[in-house]
Parts: sequence; structure tokens; C-alpha cells
Amino acid sequence: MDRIYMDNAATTPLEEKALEAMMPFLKENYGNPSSAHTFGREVRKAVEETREKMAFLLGAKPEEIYFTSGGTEADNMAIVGAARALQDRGNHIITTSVEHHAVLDTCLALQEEGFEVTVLPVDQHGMVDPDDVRDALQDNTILISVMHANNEVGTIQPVEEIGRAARESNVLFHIDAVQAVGNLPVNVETLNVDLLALSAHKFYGPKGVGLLYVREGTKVNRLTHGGGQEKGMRAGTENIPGIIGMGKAMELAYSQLEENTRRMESLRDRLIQGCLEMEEAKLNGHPTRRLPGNVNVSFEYIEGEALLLSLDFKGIAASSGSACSSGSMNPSHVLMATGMSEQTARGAIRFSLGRHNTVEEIDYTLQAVKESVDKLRSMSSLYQGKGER
Amino acid sequence: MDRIYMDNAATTPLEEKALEAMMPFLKENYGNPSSAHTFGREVRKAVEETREKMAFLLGAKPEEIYFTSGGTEADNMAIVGAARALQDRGNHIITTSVEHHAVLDTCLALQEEGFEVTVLPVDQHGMVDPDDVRDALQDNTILISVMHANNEVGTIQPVEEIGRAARESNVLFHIDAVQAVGNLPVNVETLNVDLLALSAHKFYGPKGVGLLYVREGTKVNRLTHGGGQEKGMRAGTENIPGIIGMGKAMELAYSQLEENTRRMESLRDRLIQGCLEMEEAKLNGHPTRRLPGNVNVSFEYIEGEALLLSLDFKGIAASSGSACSSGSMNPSHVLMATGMSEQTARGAIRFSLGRHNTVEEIDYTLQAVKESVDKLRSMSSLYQGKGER
Amino acid sequence: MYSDKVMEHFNNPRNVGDMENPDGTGEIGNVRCGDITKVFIKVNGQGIIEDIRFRTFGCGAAIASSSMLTEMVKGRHVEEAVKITDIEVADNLGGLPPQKLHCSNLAADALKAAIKDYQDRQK
Amino acid sequence: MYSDKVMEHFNNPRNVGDMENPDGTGEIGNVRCGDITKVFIKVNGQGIIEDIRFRTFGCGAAIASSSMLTEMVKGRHVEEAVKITDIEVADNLGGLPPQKLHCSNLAADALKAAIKDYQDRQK
Ligand SMILES: Cc1ncc(COP(=O)(O)O)c(C=O)c1O
Ligand SMILES: Cc1ncc(COP(=O)(O)O)c(C=O)c1O
Repeated sequence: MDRIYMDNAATTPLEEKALEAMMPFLKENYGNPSSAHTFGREVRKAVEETREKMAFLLGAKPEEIYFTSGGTEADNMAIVGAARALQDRGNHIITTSVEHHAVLDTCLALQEEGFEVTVLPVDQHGMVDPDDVRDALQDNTILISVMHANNEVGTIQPVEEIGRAARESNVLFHIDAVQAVGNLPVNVETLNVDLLALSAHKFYGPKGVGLLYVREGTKVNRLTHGGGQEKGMRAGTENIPGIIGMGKAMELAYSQLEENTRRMESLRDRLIQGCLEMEEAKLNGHPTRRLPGNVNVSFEYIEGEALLLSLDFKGIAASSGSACSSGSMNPSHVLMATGMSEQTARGAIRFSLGRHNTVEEIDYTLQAVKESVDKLRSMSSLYQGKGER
Repeated sequence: MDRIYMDNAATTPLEEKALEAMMPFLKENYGNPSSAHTFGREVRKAVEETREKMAFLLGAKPEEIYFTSGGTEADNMAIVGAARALQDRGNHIITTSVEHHAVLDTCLALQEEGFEVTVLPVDQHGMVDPDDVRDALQDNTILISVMHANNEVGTIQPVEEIGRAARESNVLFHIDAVQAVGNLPVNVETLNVDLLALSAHKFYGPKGVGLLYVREGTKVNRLTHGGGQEKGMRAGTENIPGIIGMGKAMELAYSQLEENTRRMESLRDRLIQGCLEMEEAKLNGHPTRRLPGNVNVSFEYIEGEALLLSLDFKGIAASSGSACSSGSMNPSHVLMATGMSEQTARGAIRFSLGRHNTVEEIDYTLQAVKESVDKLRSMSSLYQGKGER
Repeated sequence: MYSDKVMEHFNNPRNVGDMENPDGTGEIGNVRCGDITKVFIKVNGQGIIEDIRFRTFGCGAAIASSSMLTEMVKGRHVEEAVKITDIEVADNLGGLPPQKLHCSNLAADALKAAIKDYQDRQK
Repeated sequence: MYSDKVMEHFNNPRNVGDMENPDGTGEIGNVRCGDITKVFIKVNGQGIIEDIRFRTFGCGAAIASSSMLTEMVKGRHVEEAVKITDIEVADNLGGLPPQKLHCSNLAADALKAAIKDYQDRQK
């Protein structure tokens, strides 16, 4: 069997049609869209068409779309930019304990500039309670930032309801939709959001490109200085092939959304089912409100990273903790926020399924997980300890 | 004749070999380098090899290289990051009046944070006097930022000497080498620099990727928050194909540097010569210390943008002012800094030659320039005015 | 950035040049603000603009706007022509980029100055 | 991130398991700091480590370090074995990523604890 890729929450393969759309811009259409000549104008036209297309898919206007170098930059621009723009009105920001570091660390870093940050807890499934958001609102609250769907445990947050609460209180609402776009119907109108970040490589687009949506009339200070690109909001020559590829990938993702969701949910449930049939395994995240491809399971007495490596030897790519922090030794802040023990958190492994996975791969994976878990447990000082008790 | 591209300072076509090197990373090697599994490790290896290669070419160590989304981000990271890291030691920054907006605007924006900025003048050729740098040094000076070569008029600054002055005074020295890399031998040791920014799409690499060099031991605060990529200095999933393509493009640029320089200088001089043979035309920038491909000429009584459009009709891509600000109506801040009249500044057009230009193209261009200048002058209210006087 | 119409007028401007013995002349703009446009008109006994010429120092938009204006004006009565706004000029060109809108202003203003000159001479 | 040697030892760890009647046992680590390693040794009359076994709860580096350590120790005198440093373990593995260096520490410390246990029992 070929190698099996089940780490689509870390990144996805680039869709062939997206690459095809990029090729002319990697070859003959190399102009700088800021240039006034034909080479430049041709590229400008393609960029603006992509902006219109993506705006339309998100339920937004083209003028509300700013291209960035990825999800992290979009999150930083939204949070820091909005906070600084509104600091005359207030200095209180609300976020949650399960955010990606691109949001959580950015909010916390703002404390050094005098902002006050409330980090809301989550329940055992990683869910934020909209009532907690309402209770946390203060007169000086200027921004709420909540992720649409969690990258580690896949829990889908009640962003619509939080959006309503934000709207009622006249507070800006930012969502990190990096994991949601391509997996859920994301629309800025139905979700009541003012700011939204996405990243192309999470929905089969290219790496190094993303987008920030900023609702018309929302003031956001720019973070970097330079040329006047993106109406002065995001200086620097644009990643043109990236932008074009992102547009095509998004178009495909939206057109196949229902079909892909159904397929992936059924694969996901088969994998979850099989894992939970093993001894002392526990599903992390929400039992039903979860991303269609997310499987996050803790196996007691072993370490997720060891399981990951063992599966890698069997040709299966998974993740323990989020990709970005897999180099660090701390258990996932997301799992810890759901209230589990460090030992259980360290036993977590995440499979994030994608378009390309098959039933055969799921069944092979289940077999491999069983073998690996057994082997690692037989080596574990904790498992032994348990036998002795 | 095919369309003629003479706007290589705005952006360059992607080198075929660089694209070839990128292709596997746009296809099967799609892993996230932060992932621990094989898909991730393969990509990590390629990224680190590119880092080593680029470090070697720059005379740096791999640990001193941070990949970014382009020149603008690298300039911002260097200037804001170093200034904030050193604000306990001082708050004075020195830069020049001919910097790209990515440097100049960034320095000026720091004034809002309490930094004091000295913007040095230049002479009629756009050159900074190293003595002016020395004279501007204060006890509280923490950073000097000077571009290696100017994007508009092509003037090559005396960065080595400024670097020595900075080193003697123990002040950090940043150079914006965006226009230099690929055109000049850029080496961080011979140039005495602590920080250096470059951008791949200026040397036939892909758009949306660049690099910041930070000398070992130099403290630079990070600007964005998120995952731990680039040792925490630059969060966000990396533009992998971009990084790989940049490495290949840089390798090619360095290996062909002398040969390309010689060819381009001879084409450049032919074009300058031909332009100056026309009536009331004046070369902008330095007569000898200029980028091998840069031709910047002012034609009196006409507007650069009109000349640009007229040439575009004849299939020739050039620029008036820098690409980034060609939408704005102000005459170039660089040309104004050299002390010329607004009218002369507005009559400037820039041809930036590249590897692919030929003698035939130069001669065709000279013909086209002559026709266009004559036509526009015959329509000009100023030229008429002159005749009447 | 420019519409096809702008580019076409820029490349083939109508009514460029000087005029011998114009009935009115207007000049607007200065180098600091950007562009300079001169307009010359010939007006018949009924107050109809029979001929018009312009010269412009300026960008593509300035040249195209001047050209478009002369087309719009020819054959019209001065009382009518004086009412032509920069917005009409820009609209007839299929729009102008925001930062270039003031260019259509220049052409319309130069025409107004020429009409005023013509009217002053009539007195 | 891991060297081939690390991966090989992780995948085929040497001397894993329990030991009946060990001459010394050591356990180091706790769940909070990360990994837990247990080491069992059998020592002959001359003070030579004749056999060694380990069990580890931890990441790939922790398991590979434990395995490598047991290979390095077998047949050595306890006085010699006690001097083995975490750095030697990591070096023998072809290096470890910086954030994983403490893992080789754990294995060496567990061995030290087992040798101390053995020596205490000798008294
Ligand atoms: C929820 C979430 N937010 C933000 C990011 C950052 O995106 P990127 O790495 O493309 O900058 C990620 C991806 O790692 C993510 O999963
Ligand atoms: C001198 C100089 N610095 C910085 C930049 C910014 O580079 P980029 O547009 O790739 O961010 C440019 C290019 O426009 C430049 O010419």
C-alpha cells in the first residue's frame, strides 16, 4: 500500500486543478500587479477576479478581502490591527483557551501594550459556552476572537450565536476559520463576523497564502509598512501564483463541500469506532459537533509522539498535538483546557482525514494502530505499573 | 517582435530551473515541515538544505537565516524587531531619504513609539555620504538602515564603509539588499552588516518569499505570534515551494553573476547612450556606481506615466517611479531627494534590464522611445510653452 | 487599471494641438499639483463651439480626459458645454481609477476657463 | 528531526522489558516533566553489568535513548557505567533535537539510580 496521509489539518496536498491555474503565473504571466504596463495589468486583472470570486464564496464584497501570506498573518493583522485601531474605545479582548497560537499568543502579547485579555474556558469537549462570552463582556470590550473549528480536537464552536452576542453588544467579532473553510459552509453574513482569517494550504490550496476578511467600515491598523498593496493594509509584492491557486482551491472546496463532508464523516466515524474498540482509548473533542475529518483519540500509558513515529514506520502520517508545536514537549494546551490529565493528554493522537482517504486506508490504519499501541504499551513503564497495581 | 520586458526591478520572470525545483513541492512533497512524520521530515530536510545553501552564498550561518514572505516583511522584521529589542539602550535610528517605503515608512512609523529618526540626504546622484552617517551618530543610536542599491535610480550605496562606521560605533546595521542580490556580490561579512533583507522575485525566484539575515547574537523581537516556525521569529506555515525556488534561483544568480553583470552593463550603457542622444534628456542616478540593469532617464516636458503607456502600446514594459507607488500621483520621493525639479522628476522613466534582454530589444526600444517622446511632446502644454518663449 | 476607452483616447487623442486665433483660451493646472491642460475654442455667432483643441502635460488619464472632453463639446452651445462635469467626462471614458479622478476635473476646468475667456471677450 | 539512528533504536529497541530478581532497579521521571524510565540491572561478582532491561513511557527520543544506553552499558563495570553522561548517549544516537536533549538525561539518570540501588544492597 502507498503511504497514507492522515494529517490534513496540518496541511493538504495541492489540488491538481489549483496547480494548473497557477502555472501560467509561474511562467509567462510574471508581471507585478502594481505595474502599469500590460504585463502588470494582466496579472492585476487575475488577482482582482480571484478577490471577487473568494468574496462571493464568503458572502463578502471584494473590497473587504485582503490577501496575506497565510492564516497566521491574517490572525495577527485582525487582532493587533483591530485592537490598536479601537484602543480609544476600550482595551478589553475576549478569546478562548483552545485557540491556535496565532490567536492566543497574539492576544496575550497585546497585554504588554496595556490590553486586558479574558481567556474563556471550554467544557470537556472543547466547546465554548456563548453565555460565558456574554458574561465576559465589559463596557470596554472591543474585540472577541473565537475559532470556528478547532485544529486539534475538531470541535466546532457556536460562532453564530457568539456572533449575535457580539453584534448586540456592538463589539467586533473575529473568527479564525483556518480549519473551517473547505470543511464547513463559511459565510460572513450568516456567521455575523467582522473579521475572518483563512489559509489556503488547509483546503488543498498552496502554502504561503491566506486571506483576511474585514467588514466594510471596520477600522484595522496596518502591521507592516511599505508599498501600497492591498489598499495599504498589507504591503509587499503579492504571492501571485499563491493567490490564484487559493481562489481555484476555494472554488473547488465550496462546490464539493456537501459531497466531501458526507464521505469524510463516514470515514471518520469508522476510524473513531475502531479506535474506541481498543482497550483504554478515549475520544477527545466533541462527539458530534466536530470537523468531518477529525479523529483525536487518547491511548492511555503511551506517548502520542511515540505512537506517531511507530505509525510512520508503517507508512501512516498522523499528528500528536498540533503540527506547529509538535517540536515542543508540553502536552497540548487544547487538551489540557478540556480538563484531562497530563498523562491522557500526552497519549493523544490526531488523524485528520482528507479528500483522498479511502475505506481501505482506514482499515489498514486501525490494524496498524492496534499493533503499535500494543507494542508501545509492552514497553511502557506506566503500563507495567498498572499491571502491578 | 515579442513583447519586451524591461521592468526587472519591479519583478523578474521565474527561472525555469527554479520552477523545476519547486514542482515536487507543489505536487507529491506536500508535507508540513513542522510535522514529525516522513511527509514532514522530507520537506524539513529540503528547507534546511536551502537554508544552508543560501547562508553559504551570503557568507552567513544557517542559524542566521529566517525565511519570510518577501522583502517588505523582512525589512519590517529587521527594523521594528531590532528597534524594540534595543529600546533600553537607545531610541535613535538613522536611515536615508531614498529608501524603499518598506524601510522608510517603517522607520517613520516607529516615531509613534517614541523613536527618533534621522533621514539622511543624498547627493544629486542619489548617493549617501558615509561622513553624514558618522555625523548623525548619537550616543543613543541603535540602528542604521541603508539600502544596498536603489530600486529607482540604481545607485549603489557605499554600504561597506557605512558598515565599518556602524561596527566602530557598535551600532546595528541593516541593509535592504532587495535590489542588490542577483546583481551585485552580496556577502554579510565583507559588508559588515548585522541584518539584511532580500526578496526572491527580484532575482528570478518566485513571488511571496524572501529572507532576513540576522547576525548571531543580535536580538530581534518577533512581530507576529503563532506557531514556533523559524525559531519563533516568523510564525506561520512556510511557503515551501517558494523557499525551494528561492534557493535555486539564488544559486543560479550567484553562479552567473559576473557574466550577467557584464552583459547587462553593456546593454544598459547602449540604452543610456541612445536616450541621452535625444533632445533634453537627462540620466538620473549615479553615472558609474549603478545597478547593471538600471536606466533611469528624465525627458523634459512630458510625464513618465504617459511615456510608459505609450511604450506599452509598442510592446515595451517599463516603469515610471517605483512599481509600488505607480498608482500614486506624487513624483518619486527618490528623484525629489536628489534635488531635481518636480517637472523633471515627473518626466522620469525607468528601464530595468534583465537576463533575457537583447541588443535588438534595446535598439527597438530606442526607436520607440524617440517616437513616443516626440508624440507626447507635440501634445504637451509645456513643450508648446517652451516654443513660445 | 485604465479602461480600454481611456487607453484608446490616450493613444489616439482627438483634437490635439494649437489653434490660430481662438475665440477663447483656458489653461488650468500647475506642475506642483500635477498636470497642465490648455484648451482653445472657436465659437460661432450662435454660441456653438465649432472647433476645439487641447494640449496637455500629464499622465495618461489627463490626456485621455482632455481628448474625451473635446469630443463631447464639439457642436454644443457654450452655455451647455460649460455645464459638463468631470464626472461626465470620467463616465464617458468608462471610469477612471480613484487616484486619477482629478484628471478629468482638469480638462473640464480648462474648458470652463476657455469659455469664460470667450465670454469676457464678447463683452 | 530525528537521526536515522534514533529512529532505528526507537523502532527496534534493545533490552526492553522486565527482569526477574534484578540486582538493582532505578526509576526516574514523572508524568509532569514528561517521560518515565525504569532500568533493571544484573551485576556479577566482578561488578560487571551482565544484563540490563528498561521500560519507558515517553516520546521516541526517550525510548531510543533508553535503548542506546542499555547497549552502551552491557558488559561494563558499574564504576564505569555510572560515569556515562546524557551527552554520550545523545552522541551515540547521532544527536538529538535541542528540545529533546533532556530525554537522554532521563535514561542516564535511571541507570545511575539502578547502580545506586545495587550498591546500597551490597552494603
Ligand atoms: C486554527 C488555525 N489557525 C491558524 C493557523 C495558522 O495558519 P498558517 O500556518 O497557514 O499561518 C492554523 C494552522 O496551523 C490553524 O490550524
Ligand atoms: C529596494 C526594495 N526594498 C524592498 C522591496 C519590497 O520587496 P517585496 O515587494 O518583495 O516585499 C522592494 C521591491 O519592491 C525594493 O525594490
